[in-house]
Amino acid sequence: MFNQRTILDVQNIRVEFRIEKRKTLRAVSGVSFDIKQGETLGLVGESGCGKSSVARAIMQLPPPTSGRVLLEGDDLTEVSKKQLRQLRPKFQIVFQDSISALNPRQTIGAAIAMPLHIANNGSRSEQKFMVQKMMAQVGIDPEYYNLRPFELSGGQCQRVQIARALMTNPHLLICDEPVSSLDVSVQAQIINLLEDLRCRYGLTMLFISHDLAVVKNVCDRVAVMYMGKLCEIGSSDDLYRFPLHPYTEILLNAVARIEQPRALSDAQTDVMDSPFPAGSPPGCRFHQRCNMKQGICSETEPEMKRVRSDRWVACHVRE
Amino acid sequence: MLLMVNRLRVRIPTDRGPVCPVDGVSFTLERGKTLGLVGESGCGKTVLCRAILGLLPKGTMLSKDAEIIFDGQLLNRLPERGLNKIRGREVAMIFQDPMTALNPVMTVGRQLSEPLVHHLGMTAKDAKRKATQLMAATGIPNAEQRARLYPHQLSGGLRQRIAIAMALACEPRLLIADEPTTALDATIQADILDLLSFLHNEKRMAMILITHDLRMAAARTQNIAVMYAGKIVETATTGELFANMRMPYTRALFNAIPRIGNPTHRVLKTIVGQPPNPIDPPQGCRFSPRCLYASLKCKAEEPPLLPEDPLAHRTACWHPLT
Amino acid sequence: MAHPIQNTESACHGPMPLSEKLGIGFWLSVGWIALVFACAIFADLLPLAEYDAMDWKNQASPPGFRAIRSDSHGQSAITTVYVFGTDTMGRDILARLIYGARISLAVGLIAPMIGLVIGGIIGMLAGFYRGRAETIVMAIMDVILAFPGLVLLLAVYFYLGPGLDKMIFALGFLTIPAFTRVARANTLNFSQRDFVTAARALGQSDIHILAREILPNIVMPMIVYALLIVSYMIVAEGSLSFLALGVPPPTPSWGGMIAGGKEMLDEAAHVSLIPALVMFLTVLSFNLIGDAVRALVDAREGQL
Amino acid sequence: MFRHLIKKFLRLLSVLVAVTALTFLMMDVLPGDVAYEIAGADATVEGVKALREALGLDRHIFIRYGDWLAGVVQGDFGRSLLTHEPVANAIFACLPVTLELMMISQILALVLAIPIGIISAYRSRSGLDRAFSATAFAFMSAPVFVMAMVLIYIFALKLRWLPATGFAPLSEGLLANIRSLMLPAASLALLEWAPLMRVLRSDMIATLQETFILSAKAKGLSARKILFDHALKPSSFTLITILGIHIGHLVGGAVIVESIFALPGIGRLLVGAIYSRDLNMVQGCILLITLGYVVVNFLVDALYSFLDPRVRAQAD
Repeated sequence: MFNQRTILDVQNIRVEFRIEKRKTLRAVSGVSFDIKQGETLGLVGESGCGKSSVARAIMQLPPPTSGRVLLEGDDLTEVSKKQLRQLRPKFQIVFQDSISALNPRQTIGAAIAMPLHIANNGSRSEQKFMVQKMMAQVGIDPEYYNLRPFELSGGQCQRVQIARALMTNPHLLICDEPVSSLDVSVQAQIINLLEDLRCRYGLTMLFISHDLAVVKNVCDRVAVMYMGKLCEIGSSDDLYRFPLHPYTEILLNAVARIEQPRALSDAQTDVMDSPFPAGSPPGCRFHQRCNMKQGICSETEPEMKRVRSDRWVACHVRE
Repeated sequence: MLLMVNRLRVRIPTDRGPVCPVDGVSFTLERGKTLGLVGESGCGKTVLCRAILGLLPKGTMLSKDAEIIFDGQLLNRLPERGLNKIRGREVAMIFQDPMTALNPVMTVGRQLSEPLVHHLGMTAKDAKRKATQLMAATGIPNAEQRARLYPHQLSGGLRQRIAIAMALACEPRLLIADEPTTALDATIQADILDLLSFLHNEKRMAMILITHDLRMAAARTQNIAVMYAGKIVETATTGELFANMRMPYTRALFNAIPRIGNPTHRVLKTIVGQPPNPIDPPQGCRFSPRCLYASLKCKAEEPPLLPEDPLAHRTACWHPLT
Repeated sequence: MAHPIQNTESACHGPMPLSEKLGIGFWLSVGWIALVFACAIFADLLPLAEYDAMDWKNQASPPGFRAIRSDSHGQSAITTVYVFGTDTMGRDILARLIYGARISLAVGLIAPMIGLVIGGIIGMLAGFYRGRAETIVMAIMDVILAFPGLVLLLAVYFYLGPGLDKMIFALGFLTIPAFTRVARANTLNFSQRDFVTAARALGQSDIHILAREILPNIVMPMIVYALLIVSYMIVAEGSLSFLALGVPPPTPSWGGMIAGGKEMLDEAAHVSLIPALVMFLTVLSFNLIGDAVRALVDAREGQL
Repeated sequence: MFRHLIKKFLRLLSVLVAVTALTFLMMDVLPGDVAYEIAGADATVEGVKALREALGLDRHIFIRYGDWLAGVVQGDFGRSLLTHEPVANAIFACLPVTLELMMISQILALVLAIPIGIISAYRSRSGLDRAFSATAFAFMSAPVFVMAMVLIYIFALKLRWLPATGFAPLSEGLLANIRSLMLPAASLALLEWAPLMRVLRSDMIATLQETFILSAKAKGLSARKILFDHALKPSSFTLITILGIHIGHLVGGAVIVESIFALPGIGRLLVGAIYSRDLNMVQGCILLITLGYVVVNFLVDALYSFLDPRVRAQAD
């Protein structure tokens, strides 16, 4: 189906933030995956699991603490600052909060023109023409060129962000929860827009979301993340139909359970105090919430293992 | 009838002219039943619910002929003192984000015992004991220790459980839950919803569940009212509504939801355009600019919510679907 | 629109129509400041007595006093009207007030500019680059803040001698930490927003990000803050002059004039109280203007 | 928690050292020194030189600062170069006046600021709120010397209720003591209540729009309970910060009030010492003033973590 060229290869990245002198917060601890050309990879997980940190680590904003990020063979963590800036047009990002992602004092025309401005591409009127062409493509009235972000709705701001990212003709587009803060009707519009652009530009995408249904609609492959680590990765059909990792199962169940009430059970998932990985306990990060845990789960951390051709899972029980 | 709201219009003055986030809404709620109030952000569902308890900001005006009748009492004519006897005692409320809805500088135990002391006249000591029981009843382990913690020391799910325990402290007859799970993770959403369903059945209280998620409303309510741009556009029992969506907006909203069973890269059905500007709502049917079935009549005349019978399947549409 | 409802709710607490918002107090203040400015600028053209001419016969004469004296030839009598009276040395209070306005306005307007520019730049760089440099810079600012300002002013007075320029410089220096803090806090706030990340992701250079993305966002809050500092500076200049540490005599300054009437407060209160009133009105006007502009900008920022 | 406070304390200690070092340096570069002052106008160059050597002024500035610092650590602040009186004695003679002035004025300011701030926030945008706001602006705009002159004019010269100047120590009776401080304290308080009131009001208005206030209203609590139990505590942070800054600067900033009312406080002592280049005395005063500033800052910080459990959590 795909041309098997690898666009993005993420190898064992870790992201740590120093909160205080001696305390570090491990947002991402050893995550690896790759994305082939034309493919959309979904990254799902609950809030605080580190999925946005992965996105920012790939963008090198800030770079990961360790590990490698290869974009079409160039190691972004190794290249010089200058080279990195030259490579930047090739990989772009769309943020969740479009209000924060657009400069309130800049017209949306200027925002979308920024990539051209940086590249010193074309005269002022040429730039305006290119911007308005792009605006039409992402479904914003080109007449809005001189409006400011607060004059637009959330959905329209999201379109502006997408337009800005696409101005550089990126080979990889990272979407960090692009539809999470939008209403259902607008959410569907943006998803369709992304699908449309993917076909038209042959975009390769990393699509981050906490919404399993959205991910299923958009992504060819899905990676599930929990507390800074990947639990499993596989093609979306396979993974949704046969979840292997108990956490994936819980996530999928939760979606169903919203529509299917059930009696209260004693095993509730949310009664833990801290949703953040404070100090990682030994063993599998999920074992405290897992209802299939065995002795080994609280002792050694499971490695990512291949189950079938395109299916990997990190679980002692299900591998 | 436990709650009857008639001809409610809320007017808020702004610097760009007055807006009516709720514009002529009537509905009823029977004892012990759950009503789902569904709509996108800005449709007026939150304002509607705050209006019931008189919790809107200063300067807000309700229409003169509006009636909010709770158990025979006309709430919108009640003075503040009278309302304070109802709030928290007869009608309680849960908010969307439990982090901001709890006082950050007060222990959760103390916040929980406040309504007990205030409404039930308990001593501080009794209230403290009762608060711990309430926490345990909402599924919080180690309630006694956790009562001494501050909201930021608890996870989102636990915070929302505290908020629920606080709302149910005086066993109200009506619970208004404003998007109680929107700020929570999916796995926790289901737990909180199960807890609410359980408590609703056990205490036999009525509930208004505000949500933007039609699927959630389908599973958790007996009646549904769909709101668009300040008006109720369709209302029916839940079973009837989902079996038979008549208003094009309801159906479009339902179809726009991405489904987990969909194949990848399927094009979603969308509603074109944006929700209307509250300052300058469109003429006629407010959905008509976005509606695929809109006729000239839709754009000129506002459709009434028919039939009159409050228990029937009612639609505000000139061309209801069949 | 994420939550238009909540927007409108907060809006009904906040902004009102512009004309109503600014209010009569604002326009009266603008009028007063304009008058003070006009007087200060055109002082030389106004038909005023010399500010340092002493009329020994009419010391501390009350407002509206008509002094009749013969001219140099001892022939025709000249009537001089002291609109605001004379001070303890028989000098015309009105003339001194108007020339004194020059000092107050010069200090009030130039000193905050020094803080605004230097503090603004330091604060922006500290907030943008963070790290050790930021810690050191902010520690230095803490020391300056903790340092009793009066001691510095005295030191400048004794070391460099009295003088308007030196005083402005010293007062301006003392405002740097406050401006640094405001600039840093605002920069910090904006550089954490995603639009800065997005600009970086596009390969925008730091200098461009600072100048094009951050600066336009922090300029308004900084100017508003500078407006609020103006009245502080006028008061500070007044205090120094009151302690006889301001501009050297006989150059008039409001603080010095107030101090000058201190000893005769009981007999000739107007010598102190008239300059006090003028100073009060000026400070009040700057305060009201600053506050109105702040409210306006806040309301506008709220939309952004 | 304690680690945090210790860290803060160390940081403030370094501020203390930096400020005194800076003063030392500044006094050193000032033209003229105490030797001229002591020797008088008709002293010979040799005489002054000998005096400088006797006073140890010819040594390098770093050595002198080191000596001074070592002395301070042992509790010895040195002697006045002018009068040979121990600096500590002079300071402790003046300190009670300044402290008393500070205390009375701050209490007065808070007594005005807190109730008015709460009422204004609760009735925000009402006529009452506007009236209070306008009054606050008026008081904020009167420089302290203007305020002092007006108060003296009204209460001392015209009404003759209170003494215009001078200080009556406690030994002359509490009433006389308080009467003598009433006008100076009032001039400070009338100036300071206004900004305090305004920050309390605006923070309180912000707090009253929070969801947790709505949630408290939904519980049926009375306005009084909501204001005092729920809104006041989280709205008082800026108030405390500003109060801290005021108090911190007051020790050194009361110079004008002290000189108008002829109060023998620290401010006057310091100005006198600077005039006469009495380095040791200046150093002592600066040390005390900075110490006051630092201690108040430290207390404000401690108060923060007492009031806000979130700050406590960060510190842990």
